[in-house]
Amino acid sequence: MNCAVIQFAGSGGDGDCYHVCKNILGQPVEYIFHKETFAAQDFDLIILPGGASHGDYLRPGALAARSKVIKSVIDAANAGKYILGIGNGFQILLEAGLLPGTMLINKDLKFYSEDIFVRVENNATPFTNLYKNGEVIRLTVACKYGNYYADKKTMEQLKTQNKIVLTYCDINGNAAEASNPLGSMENIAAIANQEGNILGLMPHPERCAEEILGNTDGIRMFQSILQYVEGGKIHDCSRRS
Amino acid sequence: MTAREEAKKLGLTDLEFDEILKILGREPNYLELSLYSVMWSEHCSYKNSKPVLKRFPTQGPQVLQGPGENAGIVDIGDNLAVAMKVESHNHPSAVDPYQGAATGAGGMIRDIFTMGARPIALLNSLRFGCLCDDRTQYLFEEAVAGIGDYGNAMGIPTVGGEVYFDDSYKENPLVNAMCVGIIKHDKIVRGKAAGVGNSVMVVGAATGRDGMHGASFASGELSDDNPDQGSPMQVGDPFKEKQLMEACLELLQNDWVVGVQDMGAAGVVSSTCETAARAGSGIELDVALVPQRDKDMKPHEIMISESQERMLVIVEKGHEDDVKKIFKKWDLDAVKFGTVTDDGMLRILENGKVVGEVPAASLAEGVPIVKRESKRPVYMDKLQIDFSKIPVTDDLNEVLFKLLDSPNIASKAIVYRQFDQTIGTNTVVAPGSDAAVIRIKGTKKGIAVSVDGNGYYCYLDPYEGGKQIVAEAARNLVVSGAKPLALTDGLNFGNPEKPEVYYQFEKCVDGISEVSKKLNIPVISGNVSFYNEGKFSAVYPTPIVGMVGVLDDVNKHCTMNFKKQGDLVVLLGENTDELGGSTYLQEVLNITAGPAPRLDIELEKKVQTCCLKAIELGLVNSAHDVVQGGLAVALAECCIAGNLGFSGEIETDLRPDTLLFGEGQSRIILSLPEENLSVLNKLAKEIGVKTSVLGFVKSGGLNIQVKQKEQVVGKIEVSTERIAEIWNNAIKRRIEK
Amino acid sequence: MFLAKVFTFPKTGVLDPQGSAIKATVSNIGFKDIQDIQTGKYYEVRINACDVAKAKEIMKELCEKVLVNPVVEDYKFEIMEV
Amino acid sequence: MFLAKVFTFPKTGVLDPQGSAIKATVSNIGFKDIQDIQTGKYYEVRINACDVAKAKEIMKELCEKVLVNPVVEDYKFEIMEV
Ligand SMILES: Nc1ncnc2c1ncn2[C@@H]1O[C@H](COP(=O)(O)OP(=O)(O)O)[C@@H](O)[C@H]1O
Ligand SMILES: [Mg+2]
Repeated sequence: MNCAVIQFAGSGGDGDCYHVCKNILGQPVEYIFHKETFAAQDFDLIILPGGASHGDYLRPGALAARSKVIKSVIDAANAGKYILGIGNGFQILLEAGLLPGTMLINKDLKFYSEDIFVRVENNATPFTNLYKNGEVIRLTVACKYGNYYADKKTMEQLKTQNKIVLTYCDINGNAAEASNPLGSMENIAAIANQEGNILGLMPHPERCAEEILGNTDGIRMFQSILQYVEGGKIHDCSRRS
Repeated sequence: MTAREEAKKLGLTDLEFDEILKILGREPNYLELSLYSVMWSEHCSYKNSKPVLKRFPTQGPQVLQGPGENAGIVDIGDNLAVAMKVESHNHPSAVDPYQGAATGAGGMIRDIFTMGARPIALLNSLRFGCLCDDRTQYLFEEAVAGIGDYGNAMGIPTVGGEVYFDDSYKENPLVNAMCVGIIKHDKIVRGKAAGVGNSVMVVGAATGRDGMHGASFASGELSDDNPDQGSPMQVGDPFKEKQLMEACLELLQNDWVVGVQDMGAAGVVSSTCETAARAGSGIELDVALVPQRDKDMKPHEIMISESQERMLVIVEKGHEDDVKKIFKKWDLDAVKFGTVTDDGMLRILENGKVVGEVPAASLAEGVPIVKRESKRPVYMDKLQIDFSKIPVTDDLNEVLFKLLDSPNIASKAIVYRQFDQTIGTNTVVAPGSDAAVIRIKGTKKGIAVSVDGNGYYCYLDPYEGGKQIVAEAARNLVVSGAKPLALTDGLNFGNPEKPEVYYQFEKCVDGISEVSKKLNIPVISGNVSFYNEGKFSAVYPTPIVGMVGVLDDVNKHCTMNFKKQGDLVVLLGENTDELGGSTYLQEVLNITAGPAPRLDIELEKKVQTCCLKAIELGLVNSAHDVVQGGLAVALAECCIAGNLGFSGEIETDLRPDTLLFGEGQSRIILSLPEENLSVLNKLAKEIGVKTSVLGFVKSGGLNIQVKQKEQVVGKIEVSTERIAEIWNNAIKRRIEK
Repeated sequence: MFLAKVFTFPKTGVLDPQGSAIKATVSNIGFKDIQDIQTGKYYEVRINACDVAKAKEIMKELCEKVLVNPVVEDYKFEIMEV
Repeated sequence: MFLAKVFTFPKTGVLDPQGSAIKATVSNIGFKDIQDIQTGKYYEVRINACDVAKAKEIMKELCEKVLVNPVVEDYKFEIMEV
């Protein structure tokens, strides 16, 4: 699986995604700088990493979504390539119009960095096929604008088309206000586009991919994509480092 | 106005003005005077502290760079090294806590990547007044947000820190930031302007009138009529700094880079004269070539502006375009504005015309050292009382609740939750245990880092307090499984012109030096901040120590939380008859009294050796040191962190409150499987440390029975749920309106 | 040269977490007469354009393409020659 | 009831990193005629007050105590009866 990690101006999580693809997943991976373009056929998976592109100025992801490289990302999306936006990467996808809705500031107006639980709502996606539906996993969030918002119509669509992929929950899988510290609508943690080849999620699976870091729940997301791309080949690589 | 009068207005003394006349052999012009005034301010020159700082041990086989550079560097093996430094931003944070704290973090980060190191962790040390005060709540929340937003946007995890609240900091909060970076031995860059004819460039942000005279501002007391507050506050631009960091780290891969220096306090002038002085060279520069943000800036304004996110870069002649190319990639300017010369002068031109000329070394190193008077404060003797007269509180549960509810002991999660702790995917132990542990990718190694201070102990007894903070920082690393290597200090004191304050300063430095020498943990960098005063008195003397240690196998790290029911809980070290300086006395009984707990360095060394060895041998499941709140609080913290309980009977000669809440030093609580006890005891015996079994880990609650001669003389019986609730919400409860 | 002053504010019905939080705080600290606070953004943009009509056109495009988040924000601007 | 519209903007000489970053992006994507962008905040505040003078007084206090950071920001407001 050929992976690309986009480096937007000010991206901070680019190295983390690169590390997971290369050293944990063992796949070829390249950085693509935001001033460059790329050809859709060169990659299977394109990751928009977390961090604070352009210092989160204007709105998180807003300025990065106007970078030169975005045109290539859109082309790749249209060509059916898998696009994964994590944290700030999710915000960029929203600002670029590749996913619907927007992110507001967290409900308590503060940056929020902690491990949280999410429930897998839809495992029939390229990104989640190694999880069980209803499974509760632990992931790390770290963001100030993770309060997902969409208008009524969009929300209806997301629901009827089953595009809500992960939701915040408590350790037993129950939705509760206390387990949604960011305040996002319908407890949304991750959504996919209609075609299903683009996923945006607020938590950071790349930070939960190694035993030494105390959590391997996130690696299965990357393995899911690998399995989808390469068909049936799954390796348990979470123990490698 | 005569030059002498002007000098006085700029804060230079008569003696200093005479020295300038001697150096120049003529009267300085206004520009030249401005340069001396900022460079000879306490903040830049250390004129009050230099002789005392010489007492620090700064050498050791592990030290690759000691004090004197932008940051200190210590070897961690495998051709890798760690760069680190602490810096204060106290006065700006009192004026605008958000921007003050943010730019403090920003300046600190620049010091690290200036050395060629990639920043991998941030820490901070904060002091505020009592949380019952509205302004304090504002300062606290804004400073935390400022540090968070800056570090978070930079993509550097904040992995540790400390926060204390005490009235002494009400008007003058303390905001210290610490940054840790990683570097290969052969990539270390120094701040030197060597090689005649080489080019001097300014890179990064344009220069504006921000923070004019900020260095002098930091060198005087805060007052309502401070004229410097009229100049614009520095505003941090973490996005630009992130670009600057990436550009610099890319630049520093090239061997035609001669030197790099952060433009922090006193911007252009400090960076040029310091790099020239280190290399024994001179620099000729033209201020008109410096990119400017504001209109009609005067030469002295350009020279002393403190605009953030700028660096000085010295490269071999002919490589200017290579520099520009790298910086252009990151959307930053790089402009040549000067040349290295061999005449030792800092020559300043404006559009080709000389407007000022002074020996570079005289600015950087020529300040007349001030010898300060030192006098033992009388309060120290007044604060000794007879503890036997204080009745033992009956309800020990209630005391424990009160202690856990003290903002100084309670969980600081509400603070560190606002910091990205895990970006970089290296954080093995995040904030919440004794020290943070960070793995070093590509090796089996890890490092542990901690920052510690105790202004209250230092107030009661500056020397013992100084000793204690080094011991505590080291202990925090050791309980995490790391061997301490080196420290960086941040020395926050009041007005050094007051003999009592100077005494506190000297004695704290002596205490730090003593333990640092004996434990072989040299001082490799640091910062001094004086003039931290409120209207009526100075802040508590508040030195802080940031320390780094190494774990050869990061998998063997240890944390404080109890892990398994049935594990034995063992105390390393001994309970002592010390109640002075305890949080129990101060916050529960409202008695401010010493003496602060004594530190026996030999004992401390043994306790640490034993603990480290036990962790390395894999004998223990948890380790936690006993500090504020004493044994009972330490046990409670192990229970809360592990969501487990503890049950034990402790036989003692001490008063039950002294046993439970006294803050005697050199104690560590371990939990371990019963079958490992004999090996631990043998180890402890060899090293010469006492061990005692306190009880065992169970579910549900914390039960301690204190016995004297088989008689129960006091007990604690509380549920883990209840104490966790108190401890978790103490700060939140106070700031939520 | 023209100066445009742009205000953005939350669309009707859209949550304004910042506004609600500020409102709650000010009520607690004694501002009893504050009924409601809404937060938005304010921009001052300087534009080179031959006339007001052109400046307006540029500003409209700038708002729609960059400054405003159409999912949650409405906006207004005023233009003056300077 | 009165409606106050409050704008804050950076004090003269104070850096506006956000404005510069937005300006850089819009130049990159082809807005050649945008000379400068400054960013500020905008608030709409509804106040119960007997008259304009009282409303003004409340607003001044609110701005100085809560909405505005006087170290780096200046502000203006307009009040109208609604
Ligand atoms: N308290 C101290 N202990 C050890 N070294 C110190 C101390 N204070 C300052 N130094 C050293 O003196 C040098 C100058 O410090 P400082 O002026 O704070 O740096 P900067 O120029 O980055 O602000 C640094 O190398 C620093 O490590
Ligand atoms: Mg500790």
